[in-house]
Order: sequence, then C-alpha cells, then structure tokens
Amino acid sequence: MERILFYLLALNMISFAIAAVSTRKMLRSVIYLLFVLVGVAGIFFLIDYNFLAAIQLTVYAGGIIVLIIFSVLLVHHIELKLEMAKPKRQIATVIACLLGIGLFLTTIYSYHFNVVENNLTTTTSDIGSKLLSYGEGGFILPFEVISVLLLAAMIGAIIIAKGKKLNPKTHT
Amino acid sequence: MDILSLFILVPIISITVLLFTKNLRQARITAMIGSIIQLSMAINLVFSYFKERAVNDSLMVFTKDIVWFAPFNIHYSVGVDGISVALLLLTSIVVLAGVFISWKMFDLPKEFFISLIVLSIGVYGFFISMDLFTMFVFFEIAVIPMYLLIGIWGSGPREFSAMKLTLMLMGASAILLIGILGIYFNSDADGGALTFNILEIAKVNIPIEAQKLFFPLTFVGFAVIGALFPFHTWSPDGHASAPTAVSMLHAGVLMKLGGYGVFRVAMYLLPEGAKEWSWIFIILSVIGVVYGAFSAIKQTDLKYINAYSSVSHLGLVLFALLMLNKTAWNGAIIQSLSHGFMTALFFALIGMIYERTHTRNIAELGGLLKVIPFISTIYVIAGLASLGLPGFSGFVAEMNIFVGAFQNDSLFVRIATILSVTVIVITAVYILRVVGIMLMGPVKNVAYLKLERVTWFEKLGILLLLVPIVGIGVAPLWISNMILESLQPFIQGLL
Amino acid sequence: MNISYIILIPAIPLVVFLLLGIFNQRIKPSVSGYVGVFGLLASALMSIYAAYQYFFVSGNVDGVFQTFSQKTVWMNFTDSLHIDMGILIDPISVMMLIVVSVVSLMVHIYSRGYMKGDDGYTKFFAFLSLFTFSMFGLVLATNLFQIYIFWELVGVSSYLLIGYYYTKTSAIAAAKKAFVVTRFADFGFLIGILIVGYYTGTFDFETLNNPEGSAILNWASSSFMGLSALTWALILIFMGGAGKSAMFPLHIWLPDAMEGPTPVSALIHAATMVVAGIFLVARLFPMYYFVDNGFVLNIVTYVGAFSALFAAIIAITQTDIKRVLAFSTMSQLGYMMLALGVSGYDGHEGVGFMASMFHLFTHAMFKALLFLGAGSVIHAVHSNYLKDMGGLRKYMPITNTTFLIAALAISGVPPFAGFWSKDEILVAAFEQDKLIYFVGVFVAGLTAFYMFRIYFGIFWGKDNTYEHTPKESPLSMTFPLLVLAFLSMTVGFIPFSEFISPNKVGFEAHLNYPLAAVATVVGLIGIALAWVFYKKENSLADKWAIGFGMFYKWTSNKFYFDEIYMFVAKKIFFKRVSEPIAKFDRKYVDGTMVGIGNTTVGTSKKIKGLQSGRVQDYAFAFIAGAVVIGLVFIYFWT
Amino acid sequence: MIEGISIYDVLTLTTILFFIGVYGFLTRKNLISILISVEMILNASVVNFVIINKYLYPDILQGVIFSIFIIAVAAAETALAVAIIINLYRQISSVEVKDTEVMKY
Repeated sequence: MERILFYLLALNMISFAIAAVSTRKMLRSVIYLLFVLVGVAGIFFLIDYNFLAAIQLTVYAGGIIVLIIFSVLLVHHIELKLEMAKPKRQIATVIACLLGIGLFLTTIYSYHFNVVENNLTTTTSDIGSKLLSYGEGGFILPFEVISVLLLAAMIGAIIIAKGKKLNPKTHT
Repeated sequence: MDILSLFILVPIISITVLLFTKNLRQARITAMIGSIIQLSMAINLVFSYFKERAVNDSLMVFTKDIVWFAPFNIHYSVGVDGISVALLLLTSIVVLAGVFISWKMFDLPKEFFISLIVLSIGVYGFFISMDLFTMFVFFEIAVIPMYLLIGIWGSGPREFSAMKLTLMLMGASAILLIGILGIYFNSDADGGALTFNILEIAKVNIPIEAQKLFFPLTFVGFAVIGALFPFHTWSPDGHASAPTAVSMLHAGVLMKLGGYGVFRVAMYLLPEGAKEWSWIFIILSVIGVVYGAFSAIKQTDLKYINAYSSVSHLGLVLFALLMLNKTAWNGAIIQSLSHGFMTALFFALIGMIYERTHTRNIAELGGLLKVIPFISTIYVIAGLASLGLPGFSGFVAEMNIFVGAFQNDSLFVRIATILSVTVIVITAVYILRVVGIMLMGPVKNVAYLKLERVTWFEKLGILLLLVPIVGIGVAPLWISNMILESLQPFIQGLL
Repeated sequence: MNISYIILIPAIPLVVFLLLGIFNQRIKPSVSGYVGVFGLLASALMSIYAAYQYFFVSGNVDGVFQTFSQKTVWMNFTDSLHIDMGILIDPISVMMLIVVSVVSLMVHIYSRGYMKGDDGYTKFFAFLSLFTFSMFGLVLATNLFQIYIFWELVGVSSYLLIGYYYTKTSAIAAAKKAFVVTRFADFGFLIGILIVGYYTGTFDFETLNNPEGSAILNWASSSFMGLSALTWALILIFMGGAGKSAMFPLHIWLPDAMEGPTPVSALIHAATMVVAGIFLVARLFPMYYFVDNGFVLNIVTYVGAFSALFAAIIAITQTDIKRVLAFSTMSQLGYMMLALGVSGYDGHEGVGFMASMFHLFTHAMFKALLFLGAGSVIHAVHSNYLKDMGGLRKYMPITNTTFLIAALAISGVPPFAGFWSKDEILVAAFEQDKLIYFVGVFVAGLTAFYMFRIYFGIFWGKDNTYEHTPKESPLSMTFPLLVLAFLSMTVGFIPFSEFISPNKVGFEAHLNYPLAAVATVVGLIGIALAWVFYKKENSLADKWAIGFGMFYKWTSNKFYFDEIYMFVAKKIFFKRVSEPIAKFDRKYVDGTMVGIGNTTVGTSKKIKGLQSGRVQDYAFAFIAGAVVIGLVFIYFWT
Repeated sequence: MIEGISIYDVLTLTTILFFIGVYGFLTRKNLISILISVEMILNASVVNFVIINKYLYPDILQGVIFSIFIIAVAAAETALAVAIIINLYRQISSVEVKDTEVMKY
C-alpha cells in the first residue's frame, strides 16, 4: 500500500516537475510546482515526519507559491507565452542532465547504505526541544540566526520592492 | 663613476633635464647636448680602449660588477671589448644624427626626445652588459619605447605597425627568455654556482644536450630583431610608419642588437649548439639575403625598399655569424656597423625627401637631382655604399663575409655562399632602379622646383653618418684589427 | 728603381676629383677645366717619365724586365689572406699607364671645348678624374683584390658618366644597364677571386703569376665537375673580364653606353673601362697559360673570335655612328682577347700576348681619335645619325683628315698603327689555329668596310643641307685630334716585342710578309667595297640590304640580344621572381604573422563571448563541467 | 521508513527531481521561472536530507532540523527574489533574462 502510494507520488512529482519546467504558460508552471511541493509533503507524511510535512505545506505550498503567484500576476502578462531556450541549448542541457542523473545514480547504487530498520515516530515536541536546546547537539544558535535572517530578509524585501519613489518630473 | 656606467647615467640626466623643458627649442637643444656628450664619450672610449688594451689583455676591459639581486645571482656587470666599443660609437653617432634630423619635431617634442633617449639607454646598456639578465632587461627597455615612438609620432597605419612590431619583438623576447633561463640553469654544469655572467658561463661546459635545446631558442630570440627570414615582417611596416629619427635608430641601431646578441650569447655560450643547428639557420639567412633583395626590387615605397634591403643586409650578418670563423665574424660586425650607418643615412634622406615632397612613392618622384642636389647626391652615395662599392664600408664588410664564408669548404656552405654573393648584383639592380626613377630623369612635378634646399642641421646629420661610412671604407685596418683582436677568444672558445 | 713617385700618378686625379667634387658649386667652370687638364697633364708626364725610366734606364736587368712593387696592408682577412694596396710596375702596367694617361689627357683637353656651357661642367671633370684614377689604380694593382676594388670603381665611374645626362631616360637606362651587366660579370669575378684566394692562399700577382710558384704548381688541388678549382676560378675571372670588355654575350651594355657624352665614350672605349678586361687576362696570363695547360685560354680564344665576328657584322648595319664605333670597339676587343688566347709563353711563342697588348695600345690611340672625331662631327651637326650627315669634308677639314687617318689605322692599312698590331695578331692566330686566323682576316675586311662606310657617309656621300652651317670645332677639340692622329700614324713603329712579352724577356718579332699582304689586301677590298657603295649617293647599299633580307633585319637589330636580355630581366626576373616574392612576402610571410595576431584577437573575441555575463550560461558550464569531471573520475576509478 | 521502498528508490526520485530543476534553471528565460526551478532543486535536496536521516540515522534529528532551516531560508530567498523581480520590473518593465544583460562584461 505504502509502496503503491510512493510510486504514485513519485510519478506525480516527476510528471508535474517536467510539466513545470517545460510549460510555456507562466501561471500553470507555478501551479505544477505546487503539485510537486505537495508531493514532497506527501513523502514526508509517508515517512512519518508529519511536522515537516505540515511546514512544507504551509510554508511552501501556502506561502511561497502564493508569493510567486502574486509576483507573476504583478509582473507578467498572463496571456504571454514564455520564451524558451534555443533547441540546441535544450538538447545540450537534456544531455547534460541525463548524464548527471546517470552519474548520480551510478554513484548512489554503487554505494551500500547502512539502512537501519526502524519505525520510530518523531513528534513535534522532539523537534521543538531539539531546536531550542542549547546543550550538546542543540540548534538554538542556528535557530536564532535563521530568525534574524528571516527578519533581515523581510526588511530587505520590503525595501527592495518598495524602490524609489518615482520622480514625477522625470516620469513625464 | 666608471666610464661605462656613464653611458647609462648621462641619458638619464638628459631625460631629467628634458622633463623641465618647455618647448621644442629647449627640448632639442637639451637632447642635442646630451647626445653630443654621449658621442664625445664614445670617442673617448675608443681611445681609452686602445690605451687600456695595450696594458690589459683580459677579454673585457673597464669591467664593473655590482650585485643587483643576490638570490638569483643577478649582477649589474659591465665591460667592453672592441666589438662593443665599435657598436657604442655607432649608437652614439646615430642617436646624435637622429636628434638633428628631428630638429623640427613639432608634436610633443619633449616626450619624443625622452622616448628616443630611453631607447638609446636600452641600446647602450645592452652593448655594455656582461650579465645575461641585465642584458635582457636593457633589451626590453630598448624595445618598449619603439611602440610609443611609432604609435604616437608615426604615420600611416601607425597603431597597427607599432602593435605588430612590439608583439613580434615581445614574442621573440619570450623565446629568448627561455633560452637565457636555459643557459642560466645549466651554468652550474661544472659544479659552480648558477650565474648569469657571460664570461663565467663561457668557462663552463654546458651539456651538449642543453646546448642543442637552447641554441635555437636563443638564436631565434635575437635573430627576430635582426630580421631573420621569416620573422622579418615587422620591419617593413614598422619602418614605413615610424618617424624619420625612429626609423634611423631602429634600422641603424636596434636591429644590430640581434646580430650582437646572437654573437655574444648564442654563439659564444652555446658553440656546440651552433655547430649542430647552423645548417638550418644558414638556409634561412641565405633565403633572407636573396629574398630581401628580390623583394626590394618590386617595392615602390622608399621605406619599404630600405626595409627589405635591411633584411637582405642583416641576413648577411647572420649568415656570416653562422660561418663560425674569424674573418666572417669580423665581416659580420663590420657589416652591422656599416649597415647601421648606411640605413640611418638612407632613412634620414628619405625623411628629408618626404618632408619636402610629401610622398615616398618613387613613381611620383623624379628628377630630384636637379632640385635638391645635395640630398640627392648623398642619396646616390649612400646607394653606392649600400651596393658595396669599394671605398665605402659596405664593401669591406661584404668582402670579409664572403672571404670568411669561403674558408668553409663544405659544398653546402659553398653553395650558400655563392647564392649570397648574388646579392651584389641584385642590390645593384634595386638601388639603381631607385636612383634612376627618383633622382634622375625629368622633374615630374612642377611643385618640386620650389623645394626647400637642405638646412644646416640636416647637413650636419648627414655628414655625421657619411664620415664613418667613408672612414671605414677607406681605412678599414684599424677597426678591423680592433674587432679581430676581440674575436680571438671567441674563436678559441669555439674550437 | 725608385717607384714611390708613381703613387702620385693615380693620386693626382683623385685629388682633382675630390677637389672638384666637394667644391662643385663654388668652382668656376673655367677654373675646373684647367684643374682637370693640368692635373692629368702632370700624371701623363710622370707616366711617360716612368715609362722611360722603366724601359730604358733601370727596368731591364740582363734582358729581363724586372717587377717592382710597393704595397701596404689595407685589410686583413686571415693570417695569410689580406688585401694590399700598392703599385706594381712591370711592362704591361707601365704601358697601360701611358695609354690611360695620354688618352685621358686628350679627352680632358677635348672636353673643355665639347662640354662648354654645360650645367655640370665641373661635375663632368670630377667624374673624368675619378674614372682616370680608378683606371690608374686598376693597372697598378698588386693583387687580385686591389684590381677588383678599382674594377668596381671603374664600373661606378662609367655609371656616373654614362648617366651624365641624367634627365634623359635613355641615358639612365643605359647607365643602369652598363652597371648591372658588368656587375653581373663581377659576380663571377668575385667568386673566382674567392676560389683563388682559398686554394692558393694569396691574392698577390707576383706569387700567383710565378711559373715556379706554389699557385701554378699546385693548381690541380681540388676538382669540381671535371675541372680543377683553379680552372673554374680562371673561367669565372674571365667572365668578369668579359663583362667589362664587352665580350659576347655580356656585350649588351656597350652600344647603349653611347648615351654618355662623346668624350666619355672615347674614354670608355679607348683607354679605360673596356680594356680592363683585356688587361685582367693579360695580368693573370701565366696562370691562364699554365693552369690546366691553358684550357681556359681556349675559351678566351673562341669567345674573343666570336665577339669580333659578331660585332663586326652588326656594325655594318648600324646607322648611329657612335654605335658603329661601339661595335667596332667590341670587335677589336675580341681581337685582343683572341690574341691572348692563342698566345704561348716563352720567346716568340708569346707573340700573341705581345700582339694583344700592342693592339690595345694602338687601338687606344685610333679609337680615341675616331670617337673624338665623331664627337666633333656630332658637335657640328647635332645628330648621331648617318642620315643627317654627308659632305662634311668641306666644312670640317681637320676632322676629316684625322678621321680618315684613324679609319685607315683601324682598317690595317700600312703604315698606320693598326696595321702593325693587327698583323702580329694574325701571325699569332695563324700559328695556333687556322680557323681563328680566317675569322680574323674576315673581320679585318669587315672592319675596313664598315669604317669606310661611315667615313664616306659622314664626309662624302650626299650633300646634306644643314640648318646651321657646320663649322670646324674649336682648337681645344681639334688639338687632341691632331695629337692622336700623329700618334695613330707613328706608334705602330714601336718595337713592342722588345718590351712586352709574357715572360718579360724581350724578343724579335718580324713582319710576316705573306700574312701581312693578305691582311692588307683584305682591308683594301673592304675599303674598295665601301667606296663603291657609299662614296656617291646611290641605291646599291639598299639593294644589297634587301638582298640579305632576314639576315639584314636581324643584324640591324643586333640579333635581338637586347630584347632577349630585356625579356629575361623584365619578364623573368621582375615578373616571375621579384614580383611573386614581394607578393609572397606580403601575403604569406607577413600574412602568417598577421594571421597569428588575428587568430589571437579572434580567439579572444570568441572566449570573450563565452564570458557572456548570463548566469545561466555559467551554470550550464558549471554543471556540464562537473558532470564531465565526475564521469571522468568514475571512469578512471572503476 | 516506507514499506517496501528502499532508500535507492527515494534517492532516484530526488535525483530526477533535482535534474529536472537544473534543466529548468538552465533553459528558462524568465526570472520567475528560474525561481521556480530553484525551488524544485531545493525541494529535492530537502527530501534527501530527510530521507537519509530517516533511513540511516533514525535516532537523531539533524536532517529534519536542517530541512526546516532550508525551508526557512528558501522562504526568505523567495521573498527577496520576488522583491527584486518586482523592482526590476519597475525599472525595465521586463523580467526576461535577456533584458538584464546590462551588467555583462
């Protein structure tokens, strides 16, 4: 059952991913991405990382996608078709990517992973205490840094997006 | 201060003074005074050399050695023998003549004379250095101002020519540097320390394999500036674009660095390599000799004619150097001198003609003998000197080269010699062609009838160059003895 | 014998040259003429005094003429090879001194009248002095290299003088041609000298010419293509001589050299330039004779004989009187060469050598006279062409008489000078080779014919009407004519064989009556024919010319040799060698170098394009590169 | 652990996802599309972190926590990127890559 679910998810993700990078409609591309992200969340559910899946859904599928959609709507004319790279370039990229996939997979498959059979469930509180612990193996410092980073990013985003006031004189 | 370092110091002082000059008059007078001091120093050097030689029979005299960069054993090491003395004299005369010829250099006179003198520093330094590295540094100093001089004060496609010239010479320098480093890193073959000093390296038996490897590099590196076929093509364009004085210095002096370097570095330090490779360079130089002469026949631009004739004449220098015997080497050095004076004279005259008629195309000129008799007469004389008429220096040089080359009794060298002797005919053809078309015949352009007569500074410049040509040609014994004496140790090193 | 004063003989013309040359603009023409003439007069007097001293006072010791020399080293080549400068006095050099100085003096005197009013009067005298100086140096040379040096100077002086009218295109071309052709010959000469220097270790004439000396004894030192090296050297040296002496096939410059002023032609043709070749062979005669048993002398003989015949035939058809004289010079030079070629060495066998020198001597006198006479005529009628002349005997009596004397002399009519020397040549040829002898006799007849053809054409024939009535030339011009006429009549009586012989021992030469009679008769037949054809204006000559048809056309075009040479020079050397080389240089050699530069620039442009500034391109390169590197690693690790 | 699914399967999936993202990044000409591709790449790596954590080291949480960080950084990055894109659009009225080549060379 889980196995079938995984394959479905995988198929879903790959096809939507391909669709996302090859469609010529901007908004569709964003929506396809959304499906991919949801698929990722599904994988998290499958391996029992529910909290992570929730974050994935809220932050990614909820936040980022909405952000991107807004920006698309702001800066893009929806009826326009996206310009694609030259066919030569596309083929070269495809070849490079296939080679890369091959390379990765040979490496992965030639490596023996020491898989530990388990069925542990990770609770949100585990994650929370780990994140906020300042003892050995605690992540309080990165956590704080990320917080500051987010703040900075927020302020930065506002400033950049706000831009300069258009000078009416030069505008006309 | 020793007598040789003054040759570098005085130009530096001239440059310093030139920096403070305000106009053409001051600049040219400063440059003239500086060059006259140089010339008198060179003449003085000739006499002191003879005096010193009488009591001192070491290879180089007036030596001076200061450590410059100890870790690599680089020294500022100077010294002269008869050959360098002769070439120093040549340089100082040509530089002074060049200053006279540039008497009316209205564009940026200060900068022009400064570049000219920087160039001369490089040349002087090159001729007095006994340290390979110092020599190389001076070589570069001589080449760089050329770019500015042609690029700024030149005519025609000057940027292109300047770029071509500089790049080709720089390329040659790169090859040369490998050669020099090769010599340097083999200079401890006998167990001594690594050294750049020529005299010390000469005592070392550099391994034959290394000699074979580095001789071509060193030879080609120097020979490019000596216009070795097929690396001569920078010279016609460079000459054609350069202003008069620069052409003079370039053909008269700078191209001599090639022959001198080949002789002093390639031949002296790598004799086994020279024996090994001489055949290929003999072929190239003979091609250069004949080919340059034939090309000159068909040119219509005076400067091109002269540039190709330089290829031919300097081909003879390289050819003679490859003969590896005293007579031919003597001829090579005298040919260097003689060619230096002659081409400088030619370019000076071409410059004067160009200044008056505003063309260098011989087809447009005609009957100049009637309108500017002095310049034309000297042109005829220079032409006769160039085609090797007895009584002028070219004859002495060529005969030494031919007799020397004939001492070599392999059939290959014989044939090469006979082929290069043919230039006496071909040279006659192209010289007389120019004389016939340009100087003789009816006056082609009425405007020429009002050409300005020769001025005093032009006359002075011309005579300065003509005197040594005739001097060497009429009484070659003193200079040939001076050179032969200095060649003795080189020949011994070779055997 | 004290010979140090002889150095003054060449030195005076040199000083005169330098004086007139340097102060060209500041000397008044009248003064410069006198300077030239008196300078040469001094030289001439000294030459005569030297000859007297040598031949009659101190030169002859026990019947052998001694060789005196004085020299100093001028330049060192190797320990043994060096160029000396000095003077060598022996019979032929003393004789040449007289020839050169006397003829040159006459030409100088003559030029004062002939060149009057010319722009370059001073320059002209300067060049004449240079020419004379070079020739003196040449005849006095002590070694091969010295002779080469002056040889070249002679060449350049002739260049300057032939191109004297430098605004005339034909004169420029002629001067250039003369110089280049002789220079080409000198190429051979120089290589010959180099070979001699290498194999014998010396350039010195005394060593080279010594029959017991090392040079001659060891001649067979090395061989090349069947002949010894020295034989090749002598052939090449003869090539040099042939070039200067206008032997076939290097004769083409000679007729054109007529573009110079007439006195110059006289000087070139009589005393200086052209006899240099003869002198060179004579100077090296012992070598020519002993090396390879005189193999090279055969070449000399045949070249000489052929040139004599060839030139004589051409001379018949030329209409420019100076050209006729030019070809006659070539023909006479052929005679001299021929005589040298058939000569032996000892005693009476050396008659050919003696005859050659004798002919050189007499020829100098009458040929100078002919040219100066022709100059006088040209001066009067302002044309070189026979068609513009005729009946001039009434206007120019002195010129007429002297020209007649000269014509008789060259035709070999006794007792004029040419008879004696030509007779000796024919004797020598007869003894050696009958074929050569017949050629000689035939040429003698032709010579008489064409000389009298122009003589009658100028002074008799049709009575031309002249725009300006021709006058006799001034005294400065007729005086030399008279002197030379006197000499042409008398010098034949000098017993030359007592003074000049190959081994420097005088001998008795007798007139061979039968041979002399034959030669004289042939000469007279030639004159008679000319009388019939040209004495009165008639159409006989034209009919004959038509009779010869093709041959006549060929002859009057000098057998198209000029055209052949022009073809070789212009079409082959200029078009096929020079131009392609010049183009090749620009296109390929230079093209390669520029190409290297352009390739660099081009490559840099391409590389610059790679650095596009587009992050995607970089990312692509990065990923593709990473993938490739990864693949390589995997490939090599497994 | 997913029943019957080995780590290899999951890694294969993420690899493919990653390279699809790379492909998009290299071929798309629009800034927003590129941003989308970048998100895809990030997601592939996030999955890797988590999967490796789960399969190989189930008793520690490093992978999970890093994933959270990555998601946070991705969010920040997207916010900034969108800000830049909007700003750019205001300046040059375009978000095509080819129009932003002023800084080239």
